[in-house]
Amino acid sequence: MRQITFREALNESLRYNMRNDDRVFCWGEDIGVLGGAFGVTAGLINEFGPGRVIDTPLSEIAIVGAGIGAALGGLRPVVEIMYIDFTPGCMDMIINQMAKIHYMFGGQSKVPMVLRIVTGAMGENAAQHSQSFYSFFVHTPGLIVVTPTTPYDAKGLLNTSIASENPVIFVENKRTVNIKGEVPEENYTIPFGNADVKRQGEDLTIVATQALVYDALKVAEEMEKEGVSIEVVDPRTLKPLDKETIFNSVRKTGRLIVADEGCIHCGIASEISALVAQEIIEYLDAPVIRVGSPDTPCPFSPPLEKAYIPGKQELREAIAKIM
Amino acid sequence: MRQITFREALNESLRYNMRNDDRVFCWGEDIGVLGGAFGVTAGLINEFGPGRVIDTPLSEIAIVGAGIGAALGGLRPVVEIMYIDFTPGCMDMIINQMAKIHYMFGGQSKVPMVLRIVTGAMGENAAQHSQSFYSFFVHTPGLIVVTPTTPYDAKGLLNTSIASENPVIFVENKRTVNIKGEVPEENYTIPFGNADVKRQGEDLTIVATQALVYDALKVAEEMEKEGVSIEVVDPRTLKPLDKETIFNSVRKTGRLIVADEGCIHCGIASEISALVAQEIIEYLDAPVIRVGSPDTPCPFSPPLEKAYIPGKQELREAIAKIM
Amino acid sequence: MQIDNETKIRMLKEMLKIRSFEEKIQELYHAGYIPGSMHLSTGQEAVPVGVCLNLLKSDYLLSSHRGHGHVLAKGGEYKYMMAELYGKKTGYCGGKGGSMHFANVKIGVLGTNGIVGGGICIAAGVGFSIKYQKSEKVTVCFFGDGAANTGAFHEGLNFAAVLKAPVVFIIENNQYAISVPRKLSDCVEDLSIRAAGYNMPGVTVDGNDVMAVYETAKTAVERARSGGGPALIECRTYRWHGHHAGEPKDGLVYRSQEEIDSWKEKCPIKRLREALIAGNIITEKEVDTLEKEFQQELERAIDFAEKSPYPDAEALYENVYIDEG
Amino acid sequence: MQIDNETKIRMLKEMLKIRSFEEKIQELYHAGYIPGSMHLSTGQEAVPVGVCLNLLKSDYLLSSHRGHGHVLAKGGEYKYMMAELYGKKTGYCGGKGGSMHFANVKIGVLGTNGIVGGGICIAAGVGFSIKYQKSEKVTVCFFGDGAANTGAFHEGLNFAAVLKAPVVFIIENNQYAISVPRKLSDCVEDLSIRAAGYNMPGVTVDGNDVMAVYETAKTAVERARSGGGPALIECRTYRWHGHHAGEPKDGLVYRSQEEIDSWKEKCPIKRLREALIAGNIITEKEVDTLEKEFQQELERAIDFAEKSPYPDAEALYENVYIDEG
Ligand SMILES: Cc1ncc(C[n+]2csc(CCOP(=O)(O)OP(=O)(O)O)c2C)c(N)n1
Ligand SMILES: Cc1ncc(C[n+]2csc(CCOP(=O)(O)OP(=O)(O)O)c2C)c(N)n1
Ligand SMILES: [Mg+2]
Ligand SMILES: [Mg+2]
Repeated sequence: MRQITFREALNESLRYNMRNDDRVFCWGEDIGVLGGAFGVTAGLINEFGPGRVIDTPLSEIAIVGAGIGAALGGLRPVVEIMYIDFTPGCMDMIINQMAKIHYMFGGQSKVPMVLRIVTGAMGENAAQHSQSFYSFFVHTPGLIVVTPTTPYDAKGLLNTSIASENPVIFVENKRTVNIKGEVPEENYTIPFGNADVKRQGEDLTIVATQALVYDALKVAEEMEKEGVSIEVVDPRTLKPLDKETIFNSVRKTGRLIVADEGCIHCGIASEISALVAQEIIEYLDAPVIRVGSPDTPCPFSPPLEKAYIPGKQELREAIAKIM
Repeated sequence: MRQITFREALNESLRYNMRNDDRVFCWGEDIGVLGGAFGVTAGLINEFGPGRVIDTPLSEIAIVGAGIGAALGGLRPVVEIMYIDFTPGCMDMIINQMAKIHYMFGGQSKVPMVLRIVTGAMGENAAQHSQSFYSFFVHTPGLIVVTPTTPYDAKGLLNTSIASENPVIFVENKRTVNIKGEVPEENYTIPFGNADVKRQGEDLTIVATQALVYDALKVAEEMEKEGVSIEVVDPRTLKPLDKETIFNSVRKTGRLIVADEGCIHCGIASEISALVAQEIIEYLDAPVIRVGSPDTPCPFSPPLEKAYIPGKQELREAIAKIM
Repeated sequence: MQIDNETKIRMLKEMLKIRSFEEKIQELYHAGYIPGSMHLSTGQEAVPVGVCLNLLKSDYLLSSHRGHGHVLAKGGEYKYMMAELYGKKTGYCGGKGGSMHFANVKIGVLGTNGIVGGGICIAAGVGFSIKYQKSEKVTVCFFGDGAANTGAFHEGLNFAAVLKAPVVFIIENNQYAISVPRKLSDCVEDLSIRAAGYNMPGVTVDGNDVMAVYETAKTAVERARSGGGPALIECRTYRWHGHHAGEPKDGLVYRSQEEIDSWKEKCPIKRLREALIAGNIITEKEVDTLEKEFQQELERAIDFAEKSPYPDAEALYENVYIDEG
Repeated sequence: MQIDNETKIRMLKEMLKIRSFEEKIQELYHAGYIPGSMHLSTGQEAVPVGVCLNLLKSDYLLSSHRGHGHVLAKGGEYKYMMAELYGKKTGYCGGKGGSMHFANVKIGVLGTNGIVGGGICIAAGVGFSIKYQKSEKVTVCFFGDGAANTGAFHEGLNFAAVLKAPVVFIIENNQYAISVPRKLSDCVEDLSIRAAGYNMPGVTVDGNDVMAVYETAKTAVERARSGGGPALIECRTYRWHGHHAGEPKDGLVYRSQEEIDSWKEKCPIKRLREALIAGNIITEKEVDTLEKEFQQELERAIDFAEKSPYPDAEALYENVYIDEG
C-alpha cells in the first residue's frame, strides 16, 4: 500500500473533509501561505482560499474562543494552536467553555470543534516549546483527547474527530510528524476509545502513546531476541480510553509498563496504572512501571534534552525492573 | 488551646508575615475593603494600607504575571485568584513563567511567590465556580502545591509558603474555610512534604485531602464501631509528596483508598495509586480504590450538586469494596 | 431619530418585565427558595432593553454573569427562567446551569457566562459564522466594565474587527467590578475609547436613558447587519444592589448610601414612565396594570418552578458527551 | 534634542555589535554549530540601541523570542551568549535556556521569553517592585507587533497604568508575526493608538532611525523614572531574514524580494554610518576597525563556546526547585 507521512495523512483528511462539508474551515496562526508550523495545512489555502483557511492574529484566546463561537453558529472549525505550550494562554476557553458548554446549558448547544495541537520535545526548543501536558485535558470532563501514532491512525482519527459532535483535542507529536506509514487512499474512520494492539506478546504489556509506541516496538524487537515477548498497546485516544483492550493484555501478560511523553506525576501513565491497580490488580505479577519525562522543565542544551526525552533507554530500564 | 477558623488562621499568618517583612504584599480582586471573596484578607487593608493590600483590575493574567515580576524585582507577593476556575485564564503565567523561570534561566532568578486559590464545589455555583483541578499543578515541574486541611495546617503551611524561595500554589477548599480548630497564637511552620497521620488505624489506609479528610475521619469513627480500624493520612502538600508516610501506612494496613475532590482521571488520587502500584505493590492485599468527583462538570441543581460532591457515602462504598 | 409611541411603550414594558423579575427573585432568594448565587441587574434595565429592541428573534446574544435582563429582553420567559433558578428539570438548562448559565438557543440566547469576559471571543466567532454563512444575523455581546480589562476583551474585539464580524459589543459600565471601583481598574474616562485600538466605532452613552441606548444600538446593529463590522458601545449605569444577592450590606461596604440614592434618582424606568405619562402616551393606570400582570405571571412562574421536579439522578451524568452514533 | 557625537558613535558601535553577532550566528547555525531555533534581529538594530542608551545598568529589561539585540544593547557579552547558544555550561543560563531564554540578572536582563507577549505582565510587576521599593529604576519591555494582539498586552499595559509603574513598553513593529502580515492581524494604522485605552502616552516612531528612537525613548524613560508612569512606543522596522534561522526561503514565502530590498535600503546602520561619516564624526577607517574588532571578539567567543563543556548530566535535575534550607 501507498506510504505517506503523518503530516500528509492529516493534510489528506483536512482536504477530504473540507471538500465534503462546507461547514468545515481551518484557522490558526500561519496555517495559510506558510501551511502551518509543521506543514499540516500545506496547500489548503490554494484549494479553499483565505476565507476557509484563515491566518489569524496572534491571539490564542480568540482563536479558540471564536472557534467555539463558530461551532455554536453551526460551523465545524478545525483550529490549530501551534504548540501545546501556547494552550495555557487560552486554557479558559478550553476548560471553562469548550468542555462545559454542552453540559452546563443542559445539552442545548454543542461544540463540534477540533483543536489541533503539537506536543513533545525535539530539536532543542527548550522549556516553553517542548511540553506534553495533554493529561490536563483528560482530567477535564467534556473533552475528547485523541493521540494518534501512525499516519493510518492520524487520518482515521482526524476524520472521526471532524465528524464528531463533541469538542476534540487532537494531539500531534513532533517526533511522529514526518514518519511514513501505509495509508489507504480512500476515506475511513477509526472510532474513539479503540486501542490498537501494535504488537502481540505474552510476557509483558507496554501501553505506549505516540513517539513512545515506535520506541516500544523497537525495544520489543530487541527483547524478542532475549526471549522476552512484549505486547505493545496503543490507546490512540486517551479519552475515551479503551480500558478493556489494556486490561485484556495485562490479564494475559501479568506485567505492565505505561509509557507516555508527559511528565509522570498526574499524567496519563499514572491514570492507566491506577485503573489497573483499581480494577484488575489480581492479575499483576509485578509492579506497574511508568515511563515519561522527568519532573523538570525541558532544558535547551542538546545532551540535556536528549536525557530529558523518554525513549528506548528508559523502556529498557523499566523492563529490567520487572522481568 | 484557642480555636479559630481556617480563614482566621490564614489571616493571622498574612498579618504576621506582613508585619515582619516589608517585602510581603498582597494583591488580587476584592481583597482590600471587601477582604476577599472568602474573607481571608479581612482587615489587612486597615493595618497595612492600600499600597500593600491592593485591589487589582479584573485581569488575572496581569495579577499573576505582575506578581511574578514583583517577585523578580525582590518582593514577596501573596497573590489571590478568587477561584481556581479563573486560573485557566492566567495559566500561561503559571505554567510557562512562574514554574519555569528558575530553571530555564539556569537558576539565576527565583520567583518566591504564593498564589492562593479557592477550590471545591459548595453552594450551587455550577460548572465554572466549583472545580478542583490543582492536579494540573502537580503535573507541572517547578511548582510547589500545598493543600492544607485544618486551621493548624493552614497557618503553618502559609508561613512556610511565604518564606519559601519557590513558587507555591496554595489551595484553599471552600468547605474547610469556616471550620474551626486549635491554632497556637505563636508563629510556627510546617515543612513541605510532611504528611500528617490524622488518625491511626490498622486495617485500611485512607489518604485524603482537605474536606475529604474530615469526611474520612467521620467514616473512620463509624467503621470503628463495626470493628474496622482506619488510618487517615493527609499529605498536606501534594508536591513535594510525602511518599514515605503514605507507604508506611499502606505497608501496615495493606489496603488503600485515595480520596481527593478533583476529577479522578489523571488526578492526584491516580498519582498516589500509581506510586503505590509502582513502588510497594507487594504490600497490597486489595485493589486501590480512588474516590473523587465524577467525570462531569459540576451541575447547578441542588440534588445533582449533592450527588456530585464526593464525601462520606462514596468513602463507605469504597470501603465496602475492599473490606 | 423618531421613536414611535408603540416602541416607547414596549420599552417601558420590557424594563418592567426585568425589574419585576429581579425584585421578586431577590425576595425568593432571601426567603431561601433559590439556591446558589445570583447577580441582579436592578437599575440597569435600560441597557438590555434599549439594545435588544433592535434585534430579531434569530439574532444571537451572549451575556455575562449578570444576565437575567439580557435573557428576558431577548424573549426569555419567566417560568423557564424561574424553574432554572430553582434548579428544576423544567428550567431552560434542565437545572444544570442556574443563574450564571442561562441559555435558550431557540431565541438566540447562546449563553450567559460565569467567567467574566468569557463570552467576548465566543461572540466574535458566532459573528464569523454569520458572515461565513452569508446570513444577515447580528450577534450582541454584553459584559461589564470589569470585563473590559480582561485579555479576552482585547483579543475578541480585535479578532472581530479583523474578521469584520457582525458583532455589537456592549459594556454595561456600572462603575464597579464587585467592590473594585473604576478608578482602581482603569485610567480612562470612557472605556469606549478602546474601540479606536481596533478601528471600530466606539460610543459612550447614558445607560439609564433607554431611548439613547436604543438609538446608539440601532446604528451599530444596522451597520453590523449590513456588513460594516463590529462596534463597541459603553452604557453608563449602576446596579442598585450588592454584587450578588446576599452580599453583606448589599454593596454598602464599598459604596456610600448617597451614591446609591443619587443613582436611584436616575432610575431608567421612573424616567421613561414619567416621560410617557407626561406625554400622554400611557396612563398611570395602564402602567399599574402592566405591573400587576407581571406580578401575576411571576406567581404562575413560581408555581411552575415549585411544582416542577428536580432533575433525575442520572442527569448528573448526561450531556457530558454527545453519543457518537 | 541635541545628541552629542560620543553618543552617536556609541549608537553606531552598539548597532554594529548586534549586526555582527546576528550575522555570525546565522552562519554558525547554518553550518550546524548552533542547535535549536533562533530568531535574528538583523535590520532591527536601531530599536534596542536607541532605547537602551537611555538606561542604566541597574535598570531592568524584558524581551521577546527575538531578543539577542536587546541583551547585547543592555550590556550582554558575546562569549556568554555564544556559549548559551551552543548549549554550554558557561552560557548565561548554563545551557538551560538557549536563544529564546536569555537572562543575565546582573545587568538587569530579567529574561527573553519563548511565549509571545509573555514578558509584558511580568514587566508591569517589575515596575511595581521599583515603585514599592521607592527606587529610581526603570523597566523596559520589548515585544513584537504580533504580541500587541495578545490578551497579555492589554492586561499588562492597563495594570502598569493603574499602578503608575515605571515601565516603557516597546513594540518592535516589523510588520509580520511569522508569516502573518499586519493587515490580517489588526485594523489600525499605528499600534501606538492603543495607549489611549490606558491613558498613557503612545508614540509611533521610525524604528530604523536610531536617533529618533533614542529621543522618543528618552522622554518616556525620564518620565517613568520621575514617577510619571508607563508609556508605549511603537518602532516601525523590518527583519531582513526569515522568522527564524532556517526558515524555508528565509521569509520569501510570504514576502516579496522587492519589499525586503526596499527595507534593506533603509538599513539603520547604513543610515547612521553615512551620516556620521558625512558629518566627519567618524571615519570610514574607524568604522572598519570597529567591525574588525567585533569580528575578533566573535572569534574569541566562538572559541570560548566551543571549548566550554556541556552541562553535567545532573544539571537536568538542578534548578527545578530551590532547596528549602
Ligand atoms: C475571569 C473571572 N474573574 C473573576 C471572577 C469573579 N467575579 C465575578 S463578577 C466579577 C466582577 C465583574 O465586574 P463587571 O465586569 O464590571 O460586571 P458587573 O458585575 O459589574 O456587572 C468578578 C471579579 C469571574 N467570575 N471571572
Ligand atoms: C503565545 C505564543 N503564540 C505563538 C507563538 C509562536 N510564535 C513565535 S514568534 C511568533 C510571531 C511573533 O510575532 P511578533 O510579536 O510580531 O514578533 P516578531 O517575530 O515579528 O519579532 C509566533 C506566532 C509563541 N511563541 N507564543
Ligand atoms: Mg461592573
Ligand atoms: Mg513582528
